[in-house]
Amino acid sequence: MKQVTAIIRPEKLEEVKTALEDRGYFPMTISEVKGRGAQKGICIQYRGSQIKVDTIPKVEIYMVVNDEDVRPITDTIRKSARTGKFGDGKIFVSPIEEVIGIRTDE
Amino acid sequence: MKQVTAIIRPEKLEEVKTALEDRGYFPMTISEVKGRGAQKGICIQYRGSQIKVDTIPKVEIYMVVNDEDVRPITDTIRKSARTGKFGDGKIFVSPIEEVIGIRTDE
Amino acid sequence: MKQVTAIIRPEKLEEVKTALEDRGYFPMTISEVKGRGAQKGICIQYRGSQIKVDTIPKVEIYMVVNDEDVRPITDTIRKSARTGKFGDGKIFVSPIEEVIGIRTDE
Amino acid sequence: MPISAGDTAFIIICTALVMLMTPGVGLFYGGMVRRKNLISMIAMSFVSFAIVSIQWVTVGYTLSFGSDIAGFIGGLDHLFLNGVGMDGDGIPDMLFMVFQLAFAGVTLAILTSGVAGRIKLSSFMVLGVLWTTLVYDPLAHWAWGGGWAHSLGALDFAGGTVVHISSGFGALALALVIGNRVGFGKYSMEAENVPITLLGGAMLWFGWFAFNAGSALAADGLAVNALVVTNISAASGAITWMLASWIKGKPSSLGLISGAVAGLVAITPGSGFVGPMAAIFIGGSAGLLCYSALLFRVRKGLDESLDAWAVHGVGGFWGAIATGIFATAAIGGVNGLLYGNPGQFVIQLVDASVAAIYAFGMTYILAKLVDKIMGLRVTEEEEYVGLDISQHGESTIA
Amino acid sequence: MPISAGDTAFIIICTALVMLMTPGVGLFYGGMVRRKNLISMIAMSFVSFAIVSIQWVTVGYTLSFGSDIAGFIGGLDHLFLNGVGMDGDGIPDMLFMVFQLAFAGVTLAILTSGVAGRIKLSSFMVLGVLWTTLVYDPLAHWAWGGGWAHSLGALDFAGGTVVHISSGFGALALALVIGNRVGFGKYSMEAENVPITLLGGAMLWFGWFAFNAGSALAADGLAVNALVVTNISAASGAITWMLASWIKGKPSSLGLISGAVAGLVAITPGSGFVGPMAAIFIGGSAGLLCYSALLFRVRKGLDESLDAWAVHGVGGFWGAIATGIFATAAIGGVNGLLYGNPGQFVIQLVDASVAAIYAFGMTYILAKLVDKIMGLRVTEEEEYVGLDISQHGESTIA
Amino acid sequence: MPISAGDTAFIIICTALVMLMTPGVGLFYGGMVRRKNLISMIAMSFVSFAIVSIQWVTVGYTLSFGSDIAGFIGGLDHLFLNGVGMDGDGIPDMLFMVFQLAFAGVTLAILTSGVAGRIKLSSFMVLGVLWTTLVYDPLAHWAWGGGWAHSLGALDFAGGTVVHISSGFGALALALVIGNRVGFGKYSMEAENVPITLLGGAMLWFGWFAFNAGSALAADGLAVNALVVTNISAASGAITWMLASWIKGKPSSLGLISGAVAGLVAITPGSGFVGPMAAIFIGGSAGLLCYSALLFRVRKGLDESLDAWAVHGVGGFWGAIATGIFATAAIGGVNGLLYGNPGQFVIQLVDASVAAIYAFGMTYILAKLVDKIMGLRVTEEEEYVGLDISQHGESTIA
Ligand SMILES: Nc1ncnc2c1ncn2[C@@H]1O[C@H](COP(=O)(O)OP(=O)(O)O)[C@@H](O)[C@H]1O
Ligand SMILES: Nc1ncnc2c1ncn2[C@@H]1O[C@H](COP(=O)(O)OP(=O)(O)O)[C@@H](O)[C@H]1O
Ligand SMILES: Nc1ncnc2c1ncn2[C@@H]1O[C@H](COP(=O)(O)OP(=O)(O)O)[C@@H](O)[C@H]1O
Repeated sequence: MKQVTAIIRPEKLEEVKTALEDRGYFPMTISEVKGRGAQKGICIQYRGSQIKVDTIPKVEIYMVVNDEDVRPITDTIRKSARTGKFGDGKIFVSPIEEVIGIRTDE
Repeated sequence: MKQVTAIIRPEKLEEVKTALEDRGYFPMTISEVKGRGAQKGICIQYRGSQIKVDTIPKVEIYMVVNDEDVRPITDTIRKSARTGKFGDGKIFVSPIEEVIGIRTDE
Repeated sequence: MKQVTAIIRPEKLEEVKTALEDRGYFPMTISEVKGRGAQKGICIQYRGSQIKVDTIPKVEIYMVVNDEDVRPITDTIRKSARTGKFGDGKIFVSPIEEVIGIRTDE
Repeated sequence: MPISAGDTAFIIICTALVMLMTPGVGLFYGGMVRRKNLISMIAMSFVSFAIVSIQWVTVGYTLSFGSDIAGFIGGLDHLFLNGVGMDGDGIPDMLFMVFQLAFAGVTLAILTSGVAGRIKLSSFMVLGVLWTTLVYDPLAHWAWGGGWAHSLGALDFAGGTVVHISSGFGALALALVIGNRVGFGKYSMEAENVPITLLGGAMLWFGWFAFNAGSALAADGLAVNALVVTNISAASGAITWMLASWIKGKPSSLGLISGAVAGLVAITPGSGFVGPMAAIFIGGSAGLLCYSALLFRVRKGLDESLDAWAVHGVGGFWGAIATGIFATAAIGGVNGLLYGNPGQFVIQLVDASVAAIYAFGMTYILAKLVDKIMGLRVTEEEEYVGLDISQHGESTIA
Repeated sequence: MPISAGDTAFIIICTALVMLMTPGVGLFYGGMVRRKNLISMIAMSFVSFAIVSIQWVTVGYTLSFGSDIAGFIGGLDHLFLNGVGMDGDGIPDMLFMVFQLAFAGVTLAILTSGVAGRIKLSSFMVLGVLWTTLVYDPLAHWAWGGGWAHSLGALDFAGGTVVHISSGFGALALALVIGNRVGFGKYSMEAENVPITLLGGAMLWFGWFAFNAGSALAADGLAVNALVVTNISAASGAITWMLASWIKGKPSSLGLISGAVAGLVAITPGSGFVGPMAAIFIGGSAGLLCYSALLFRVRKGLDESLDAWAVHGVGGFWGAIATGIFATAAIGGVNGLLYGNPGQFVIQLVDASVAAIYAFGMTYILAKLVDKIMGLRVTEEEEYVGLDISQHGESTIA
Repeated sequence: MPISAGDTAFIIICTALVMLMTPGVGLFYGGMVRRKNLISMIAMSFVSFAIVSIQWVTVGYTLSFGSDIAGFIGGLDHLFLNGVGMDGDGIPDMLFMVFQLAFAGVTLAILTSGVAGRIKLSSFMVLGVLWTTLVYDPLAHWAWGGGWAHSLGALDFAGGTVVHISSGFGALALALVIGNRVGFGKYSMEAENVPITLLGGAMLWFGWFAFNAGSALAADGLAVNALVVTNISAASGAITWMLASWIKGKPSSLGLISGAVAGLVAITPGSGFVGPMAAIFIGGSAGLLCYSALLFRVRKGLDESLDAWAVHGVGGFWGAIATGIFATAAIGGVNGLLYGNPGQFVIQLVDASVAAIYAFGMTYILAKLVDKIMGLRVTEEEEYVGLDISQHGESTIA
């Protein structure tokens, strides 16, 4: 199985959740993070010279899914999370070796 | 080594921590997350028709451990975190390639 | 690619960020966590007998990077995050199979 | 007596300060519940204040302060504020009315704590109207509107019986009817936002000055006495509860602020009757007593969730009795046990007991009734996700 | 009339309470924006209060209350508080001055909501000084300083027109000039810290008692009437807005508190003229009306971000008219439509309309001007990272 | 003079408002420390208020206001409030007592900032009792109880010396004895909850109106003057500090609110003696001066953690001197340097200097003493996990 982790704009969370829901992907874990991207986060021109680089609030979503679901999920996230502006975020795919339910016995 | 990540009910955190402690497993990292599970989170019947699906607060614990500790740890978590009700949570096991201590030189 | 995850002292975050910046490593995701380490977190001697073990605030940073960048990054983090005292933290390295940008098409 | 600008200024401002206690109660309790019910606790305090505000100016005031019917309830002569005007005796009648409104509002807000995290908003609103009308209003009439307790000579300067015994024992009944929270006793339900509770506690301490001092209805020496003993009792209760909890573990700030509230509750009925040194004792013992009541409640496995019973019920009861012990004619014109008037002690005991029984019994009946008709409690799923989402469609970030 | 200690005590304390409304506005709005702008919203309320404090004691007071020039503006006779002394008529002149200062401060703070999350701090400071001087001060003069509205007999007891129509319609103009937030309508910008908004709302409700009652400038029956109707209207508005939003979904606590504010706004101009039962109606309809205005605003895709227009603008307008309907000579000496004086209704309509048009138009011009000279809006990048970081170099944890 | 209802109303309410400053201090400082010490900071403000409340009604009041002994301390005639009654001169004696109690409480709360995040709760409680008794009480006696400073003619209207110099220089001594926080200067210890600090700051600004205006002990023109100059000075300080920090980087909201507090501190001693235009200057220069003091403190590598010294110590000192410069007989009956009375300036300088030296020296001795006997500082491990957990067994979520 795979873990799909997406860092998105906080404002896009509802849209992404709904888009995933519509395609039948429900389970997910969400957390609030801060981040900066390849553009060194955001550069704010300050008083001509000073450049302030800082991290800004993001939302991290991750979903542990079957291998074949990775592609449709990443596609859905990309479509629903995109604004075309800097800071749209990233998706990472990593391996999961086992998933265990706590309530049910496996 | 492996990373064991468990998503549990916030109310069960103390119990899980104590159960792990009792078995000698101390190191862990905890964060607050929100999530929804396979049951599409929780469905609240609202005014007959409307169905509200939303994410609810969870606690995520992860522990990076030796391979042989994975089983006892997941067993301990499952026992201590279970209520038998929906929303008890999930455990994910993923690979870790290296662990480096910051204080000590390796 | 690899994910380098570091758990550090909150007070060291600025220093670590700056040190990474100076070496050209910008993208990262930061979250607030709580944790306890191998020393069973911190033991507070309380009224002679009672021993309180608890988790304390930490900051988690993770960076998804090319394999060859893992070493310089972990070295940088270790140097900038170290105080030599208990609780300096840990770094974990785990595999990432794919990275997808949301804004750009791949 | 014509309208006095000084007294009127005083009671107008006191009204505002007492009003602030209602959201104060919301924050105080909000910090003690799990985050998923934080908004709900605060919102219920506002809902309480809003519905009581309308109830009071339509029927509540006249039921409490209308001409006495059989010592039990007020008549309907002031229905819709009929005959309540801008003139009066020292202060405008209308001002007395609105000052009393603020008391009724905060009392209902205290009651919400017994059902934290599991009551349906709609049912609470119905119950709230009924409760204020059938529990609060009669009690207010008994003590202050010319009812039997008043005739008997029972002393309740600022509402130890009317406000605190009523809400404390009411919350107990309510908790029994609605039942424990799912998982109560099995897993931790610790306070998740202590700073908010401390802020709410600060608002309570602040507003209580107006609550007690304003009950003199004039800016005079009696009001000042009330102010002084109120603060002393709060401080004393804060210290004893903190020290007692220190012996058992750490001196939590929750203990400190709960002790302060216990001290404030306990001095309320006697604040116009007892002196400063008695207040040290009354508050200090309230801290210990209410803390013991809390431990007792926990041992019994009863989820009277935020200890309105232990703090307001027990504290109010102790305060009523303490008034009968420490009252001194030099301050409020009546002596208590210590000053050679054991009769007052008996009167206080009777008054407090009847009030406690009535509040408990009537609340029990009303809660059962509402439960039968529309269901008091949310579904297990709604409780699980929390009242913020399930009742208000809102949530606190993170 | 010599200085009255009672009245002076009253207005001093009222001034403090009204002052607290300014940070109250900051918290109220701060909870409604995304976390990255939370500090900015609160800070702007403090900045508003600070700059208006200085503006008022130098030029603002005299422009508002100096001797009348053509019904439009006050003369410069009180420049730098010249001639404003420690004596006066019932209360010291200086006290009237500072009580009015608190009104001017909170008004500017309300205005910030229209440009939440996208205004440059420096430009806001410049705009703030201009706006207070050229919008607020004239309106205050018209209504209270002997200007044309005053001469016409328009009634505005505590600032429905001066404070609420001005800031509500001003915010609308400002929002039009500065434009919608990036992504507005495309993604959710929901309130991220409801408890803070509720706390701010509590501070507003609390301070409003002083705002309206204090406007009697004496601790008398009229002040008490204002106090009573203020609370009733707030409660009524809270209930109707909550119920209306319940029909459409969940009864959010934001709806509850917004309704309370709507009720508070609507009763403001009439609080010294209408009675308690009228207040139930005025507040209740304000809840429904302002909620509809909000829905209308959203449908139009207009990012008047935190609904100063819907709540303060529309609520203030309704309040002005309602005063013309429900005013009764028994309370404030003037009758309205219902009591056989349709002329008053017309006057109110004229006054409110002119104020709305002036506030909108003048704010529009000033905003355009500042925009031309120094740019009103932050860069897109600054907006994206949030004003906390980009304007203040600070951020809220987590 | 009989009891005046107006004055009594005024001072009762002022007492409540000043009391609210103590938790205000707790929140103000709580937001500035790392989250792990947030609860501790707020809790220490409540602890301060609680222990001072008891200390004051037993021994503190009489040490401050008992009959003078050698110009240094009050006699024990009012031990346990003996002879402090419900009547008095304008206001009840008891009211003066409790108004002063609120001052003593908030002063100790300010002192906690110097040892933020590293003091043992138990040691703080012991130190607190000693400090109030041996530092605060004498200083209050000197200035207001008939002590030498009073005889000398030193002016301190509302406690610039008694409250601010004492706590500011005391905090400095305390910080020197307890030492820097672990890691101070090596890693960032930035404010982690700016909104809480702003809320606390709002409570301070609000309460300060009562602090200064109430110090007139009557609702009269003098109180109004104090109210007006207080607000002006706060606004002016907020603006200058903000602008100064703007030049060096971003105009932080912390700078804004710190500047406001600096302005409030600086106007405190002169609020009954100087006029509005002087207040613009006094507050404005306080903003710059205190900000410089802060930068100086940081450069020196001294962990006087939350700048009580820079803001209250330096601000209070400047305020004392400024009173000697700008006082005008037209307001408070005494002229300062500018009005041709250089002697007053010298007196102010002497008074402030002696107070600063005494507060610093005596605090140093007391801190050393407590440190020797029971240890002032928590262990390094306790400091590392934070005082919330280690001292109170509580923590803020997330
Ligand atoms: N290599 C990476 N490792 C960890 N997190 C990353 C990485 N790249 C991006 N992120 C996360 O994704 C967020 C958005 O990335 P991106 O769209 O590149 O940001 P930006 O445009 O703000 O620089 C970042 O704020 C960060 O949290
Ligand atoms: N496939 C998954 N990927 C990521 N997170 C998951 C997944 N399944 C469950 N979770 C997390 O575990 C929590 C509990 O899961 P589960 O017990 O299935 O929840 P529920 O009963 O609430 O639907 C979820 O709220 C979510 O945070
Ligand atoms: N094996 C592990 N698994 C997960 N998290 C860990 C592990 N070891 C350490 N951590 C995290 O790193 C933090 C610091 O670890 P360490 O320096 O060993 O802590 P301490 O000295 O406080 O015991 C812990 O608080 C925890 O969050």
